[in-house]
Amino acid sequence: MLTHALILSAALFVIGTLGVIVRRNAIVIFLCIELQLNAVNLAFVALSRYTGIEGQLYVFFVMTVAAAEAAVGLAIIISIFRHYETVNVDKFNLLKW
Amino acid sequence: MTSFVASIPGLYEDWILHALVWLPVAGLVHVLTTSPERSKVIAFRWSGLVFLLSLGLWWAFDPGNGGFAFESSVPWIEAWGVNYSLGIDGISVFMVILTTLTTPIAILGSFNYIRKRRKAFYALMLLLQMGVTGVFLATDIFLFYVFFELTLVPMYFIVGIWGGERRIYAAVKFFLYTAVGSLLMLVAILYMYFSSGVDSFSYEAFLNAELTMREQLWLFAAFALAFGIKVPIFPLHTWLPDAHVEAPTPGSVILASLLLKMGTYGFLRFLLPFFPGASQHPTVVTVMLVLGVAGIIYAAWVAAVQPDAKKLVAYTSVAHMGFVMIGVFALTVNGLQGGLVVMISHGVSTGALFLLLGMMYERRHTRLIDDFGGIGRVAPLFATAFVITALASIGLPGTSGFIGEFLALIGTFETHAVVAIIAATGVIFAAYYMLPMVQRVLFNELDKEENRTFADLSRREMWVLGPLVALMIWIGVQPAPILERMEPSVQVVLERVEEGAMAAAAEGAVEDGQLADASGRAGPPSTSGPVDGLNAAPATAPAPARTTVPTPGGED
Amino acid sequence: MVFAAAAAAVPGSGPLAPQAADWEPLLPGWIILLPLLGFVANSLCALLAARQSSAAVRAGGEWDPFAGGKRPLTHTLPTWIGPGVMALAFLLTLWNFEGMWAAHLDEPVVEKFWTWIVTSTLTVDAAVQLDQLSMIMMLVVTGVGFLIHVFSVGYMRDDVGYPRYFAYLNLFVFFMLVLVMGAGYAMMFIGWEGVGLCSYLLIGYWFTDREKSDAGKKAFIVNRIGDFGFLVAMFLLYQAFGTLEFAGSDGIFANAEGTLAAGGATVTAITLLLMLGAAGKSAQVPLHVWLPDAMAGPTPVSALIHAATMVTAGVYMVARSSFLYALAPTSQAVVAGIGVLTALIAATIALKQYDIKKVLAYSTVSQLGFMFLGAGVGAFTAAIFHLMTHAFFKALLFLGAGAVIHSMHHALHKTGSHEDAQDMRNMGGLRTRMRITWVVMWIATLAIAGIWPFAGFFSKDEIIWYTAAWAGAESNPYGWLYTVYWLVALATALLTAFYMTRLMIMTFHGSSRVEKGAQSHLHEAPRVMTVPLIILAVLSVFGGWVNVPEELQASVVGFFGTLPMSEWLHHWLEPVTAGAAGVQVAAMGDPSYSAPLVGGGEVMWALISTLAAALVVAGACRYLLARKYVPAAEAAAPSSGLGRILYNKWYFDELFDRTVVQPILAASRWCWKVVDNVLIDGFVNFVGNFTRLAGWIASLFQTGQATTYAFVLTLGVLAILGAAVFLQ
Amino acid sequence: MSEVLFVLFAVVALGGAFGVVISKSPVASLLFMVATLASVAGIYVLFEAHFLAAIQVLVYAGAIMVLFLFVIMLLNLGHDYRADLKFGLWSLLAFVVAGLTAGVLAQGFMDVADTGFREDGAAVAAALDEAAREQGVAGVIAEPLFTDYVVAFELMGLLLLVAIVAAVVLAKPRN
Repeated sequence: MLTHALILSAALFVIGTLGVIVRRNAIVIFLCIELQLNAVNLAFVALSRYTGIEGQLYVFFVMTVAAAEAAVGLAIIISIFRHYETVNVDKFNLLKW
Repeated sequence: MTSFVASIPGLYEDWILHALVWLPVAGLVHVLTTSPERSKVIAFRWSGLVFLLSLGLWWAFDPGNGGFAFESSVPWIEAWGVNYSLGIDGISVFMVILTTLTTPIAILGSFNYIRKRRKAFYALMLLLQMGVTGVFLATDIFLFYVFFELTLVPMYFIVGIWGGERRIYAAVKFFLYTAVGSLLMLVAILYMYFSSGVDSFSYEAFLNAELTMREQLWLFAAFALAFGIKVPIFPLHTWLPDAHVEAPTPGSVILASLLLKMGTYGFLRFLLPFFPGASQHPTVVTVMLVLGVAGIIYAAWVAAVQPDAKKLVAYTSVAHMGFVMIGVFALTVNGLQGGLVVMISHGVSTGALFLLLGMMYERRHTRLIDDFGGIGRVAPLFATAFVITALASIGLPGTSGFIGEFLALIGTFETHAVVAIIAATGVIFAAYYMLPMVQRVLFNELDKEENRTFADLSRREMWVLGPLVALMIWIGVQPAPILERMEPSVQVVLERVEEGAMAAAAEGAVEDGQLADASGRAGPPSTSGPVDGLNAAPATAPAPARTTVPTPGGED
Repeated sequence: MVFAAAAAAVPGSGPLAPQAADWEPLLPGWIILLPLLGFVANSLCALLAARQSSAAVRAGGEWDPFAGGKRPLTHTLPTWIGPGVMALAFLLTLWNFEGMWAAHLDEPVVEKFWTWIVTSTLTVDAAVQLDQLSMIMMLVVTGVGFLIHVFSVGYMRDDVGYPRYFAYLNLFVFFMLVLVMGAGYAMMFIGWEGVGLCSYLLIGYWFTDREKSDAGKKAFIVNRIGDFGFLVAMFLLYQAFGTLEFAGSDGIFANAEGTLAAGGATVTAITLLLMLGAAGKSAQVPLHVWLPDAMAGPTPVSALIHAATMVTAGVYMVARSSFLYALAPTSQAVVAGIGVLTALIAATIALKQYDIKKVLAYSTVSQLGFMFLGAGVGAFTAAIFHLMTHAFFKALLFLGAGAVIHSMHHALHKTGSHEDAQDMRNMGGLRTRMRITWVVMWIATLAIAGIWPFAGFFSKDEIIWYTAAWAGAESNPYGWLYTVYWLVALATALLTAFYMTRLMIMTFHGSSRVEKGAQSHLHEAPRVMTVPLIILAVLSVFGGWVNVPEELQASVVGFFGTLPMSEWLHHWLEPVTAGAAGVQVAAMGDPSYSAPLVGGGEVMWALISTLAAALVVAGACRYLLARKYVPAAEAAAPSSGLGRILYNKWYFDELFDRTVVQPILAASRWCWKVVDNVLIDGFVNFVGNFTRLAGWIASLFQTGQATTYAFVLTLGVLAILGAAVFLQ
Repeated sequence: MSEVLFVLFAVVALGGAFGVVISKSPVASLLFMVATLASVAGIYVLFEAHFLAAIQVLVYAGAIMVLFLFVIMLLNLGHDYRADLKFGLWSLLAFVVAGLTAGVLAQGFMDVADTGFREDGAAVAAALDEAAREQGVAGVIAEPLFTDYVVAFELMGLLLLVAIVAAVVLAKPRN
């Protein structure tokens, strides 16, 4: 079952990655990032059965970070939306030089 | 005074070196916490205090056998064998005193020049002092490197913030030029640390690093590039004129008096003792001597046609440093001592020249020589100081410049006569670049109305220049106390080079074949050149063996 | 220097040579120190005066220190300090001279003050050496120097920079004394460059005049070319001997013969390099170009520095190194050759000069050439003898010219004329106005022309005679060359008589060409100026009587022994020159004591030369008095032929400008504009710009689209993961 | 039983994930996401991570997703049905890269799974179960969290605080 769980984790991660790359809606991109985090969490949990409780601890930490990230990220999206009236990431290209 | 200082040896020598490094930092904090108006006075007082403390070294320091004195060491990064260790010997003691003397004078000289962001400026000056002092005192390579790089930062900002019109270009050029060199040196240091059986960064440990001839040559090249840029040796000098021209007066003073000395000091302190085999390698010696001579002549020529007085003086620095380089690579007592005296003398006289040019700039807001003329009529004291300084700079006997150049040349002549003869033409070209400037600034008709109101030296400016002028003449008249103090340490360096060369020769004999293919470019078989010379000279007589002993019956 | 005096006062710290224990020099340090103290005191006055002057200039005016008929203290003190220290130094020198004479010194006395330079292989002491040679030089320097200081009091009286002038003059004497008293080449070099510095300062004394300060700069730079030779010679000496001291058992002279092979490459190189130094300092061809320009300085300076003392330093140095020169016959031939060539060239140029000081300058160059001829043929005593007599009569000539110029200047100033006060074409007929000057100048002229019984006759004749005598020495390898030298020297001596007579005629005789209005203002110089002239005139007459060979004394020249003449100088210098003479005799054999080609002894040739000179003077008087000169403003420059070449000084300046100065300047500019700015900085900036370009190209990948970044990030992750998984 | 449940959860999770990426409507994506999270929580339970499963449902599926929903509603994006998938070369590249990543990851996990650390896996699992029995499912995690990892834990608290402040500052309207 470990192998299957890891495969599942890999699959979820790749789907999340794909989402991040092909979507334009910033909120959906965020969701995909959460998806990636979850994929990693799954691997942690699966492996913790064989290595010890630390795996679950890391999942705990990752969740915390995810929560913080979601809070700040969504705040940024709100802020950007106020400015540009859109959440389409293709419209933002100030992030250069 | 002597007895007084000697009566408290256990005290003075324990704290003095640390005080010299850290008191400027205390001053820095003080400057940052005071008002901009007060900052210059505070900075001057702190650096003056450091200078007064350092004076004790003159009496307390006993050259002894030439090794380090007042040594102390505290573990810093134990895992890597890095220590915070300071020490002083006959080579560094004068560099340190030069540092502690020049800094307060430069600060005093900047009172009117620096008008914006004064707190930051004086804080950086003190930081610079701390870095330079550290460079001269560190006996741990890691620590040395930290200080060496530390000096870059304040100088970068001093040029970049308070400089002239092209300050950004000059600052970046200065920073990148020197950083390139010192990064290579870092690589070389790390190589030595990791692959030659050295277990700490201490100077002693590095001295005992076991290096093959080929390694020595590569490491020598890396170190030489770092220090050579700093010196600067022709053709690595082009950052210097730009940095000098753009830097504010005190920056130029520190740059010329101290930062350049870090390069030549590095040659003496690290390059020669660490890589004795490479230092004796005929190709290496030839290259270094040729570059030194080229610097002397070339820089003198270029200096002579500069319209900008500051640039002119900047090029003269290159010429002077050429004398140091030939003196050092002559590998004779006279040459090394002469090089050291040139370093001191150049610090004093060129520092004073930059201060004088700064005073001209403060009054007229121009550095072009053609904008002056006839200044001697309106500013006699200024003219007097200017002439004396210029004469010291061109090495008139009776001034400090002569002692250094004479010894450096005579030392070079002992081993490389042709080089010394070509370099001696430098005395002609020195007059060729300096006198026209003196004439065009001080003499000739007072034909520009603006110059008519050129103010003579103020009392503060007299205090700035007075000590330097006195020092130029004092060293020129009475150099023996200085020469005697530096001699043992110079001998140590020389002995080290000669021993190392013999070791390299022995090793070369063993792995001659292996070396021949290993470093074909550098040509190790030719190491036999200096080695033969050494074997011919009796190993019992340490250094003076190089003087030709007069043999009755003629030698022709 | 205070220590110097203290050290001198401590018994036992002084003489090193055991033979001289019976003679303690009296305060030799003070002889040097006094002018230095004078310099310090005068410079203080000078700075105080300059502060006032500069304040006035800043306010837009000029400072007149003599306003209201009162001299400020800064302008009265130097009157006493300047000549005062010289008088004291002269008296001290006299005292020591007397002591040395009485002691019959064999070995030089060396007084060490402190250790100057010391390393494990080289020690140079700050020490002075007192021997017969340095004593003669000290007497000349302090004695003639004192007279010129006194003269200056009158000459420079109305100059604003009066204290500065005396400061420089005292400093000069200080360095000159260091030069002649220094106990080794290094000490000598201090004085050597020091007098060069003072010469620079004094030539450019009126520094606001561009031409004058140019002349000072030129003098310094040309001198430095010579100094380069001196330096390298010192290196060679150090390498050969391990020391730079003259005297003592380790000194150079005691070991010269043992260490250096006679005629060897080393000693030849050393002596030729020293000669390069001497040529620079003593204005020998081709480095003579600075001396005529040096006339830009005040005239007493020309008398002291550019006639009597500094320019003779080269001769002194060659005489001091006589041991070395005796070992190098080739160098001697070169020295003599340069000397005689210089004498001839300078004499020919002097024929066509109109500036009174320029004529004297070239005459100085020419006489220096004679001295080098003397030194070159091994007649070191004769060279020093000529140096001494030349100091008398040339100082007199310059000071006399100074008096003339002073008078002319005042007269022209009164009328507001801008005529050249130094151009002889503007003079003429001055004898009626300046009786004393006229008489003493004639005395000096006869002396320099070599007319019996004036000083120059004896000294110049001795040099020429020695040239002839050595030309005939049995094994002189350069005998034929010496013969040529002798002939040229004879011809030059006659030229000297001619151009000096020309100077006198143009200046003092004929009808006056001075502006009509100014004529009545011409007057004799004040007594402070004429008294030194008279003293020097006396010396110019009798100064030559101290070194007359016995043969001449007994002949008609010495009125068959009735005149108070002696060969004193020769005997006096014997301890210094005997060694060299011995070496020379050993190498070349005895001199022949008869002239080459035609034969004849010393007495005969002495009579021939003085008669010939007298004939030239007389002929020149007749010829030149008949000529009509026109004032400078109306005269045209010689347009063609030899006259033009001579008028333009053989085009030496132009030649050097084209072949040395301009090429170096061009090379300097090329180094700066091309090598530094284009090649080196071009490379440096290329590295910088290349980095920027690369950065700019890389920045094109920065689209600003977060998605792209995520994609590239993924690629990176993929690469790392792939590496981790597949490349274990 | 557990295998069946695993397959069930896995299918739902994968389907949900695809739904997140493909849905036109953000709200739909969000709901798919909730489904995925829930199934992952189920898998957690299968791996005896009961506490994390609970947190996953409570915090993730509950709180965070609701926060997302709030933002979607706040910005009125709920009926934003414009196609927002990228197509063409770009998505082709994305698929290639994603596929490659998947392959590499799978290979990597296979390698990990083959390294043989599963031998003592049973012992570890048994120890975990034992600890869970003794300390309770929360206690197993809480114990190291407040002992060995207390610094990290505190830092987490700090991070959340900073995030809250940052969110407030960022989201607050200017002026």
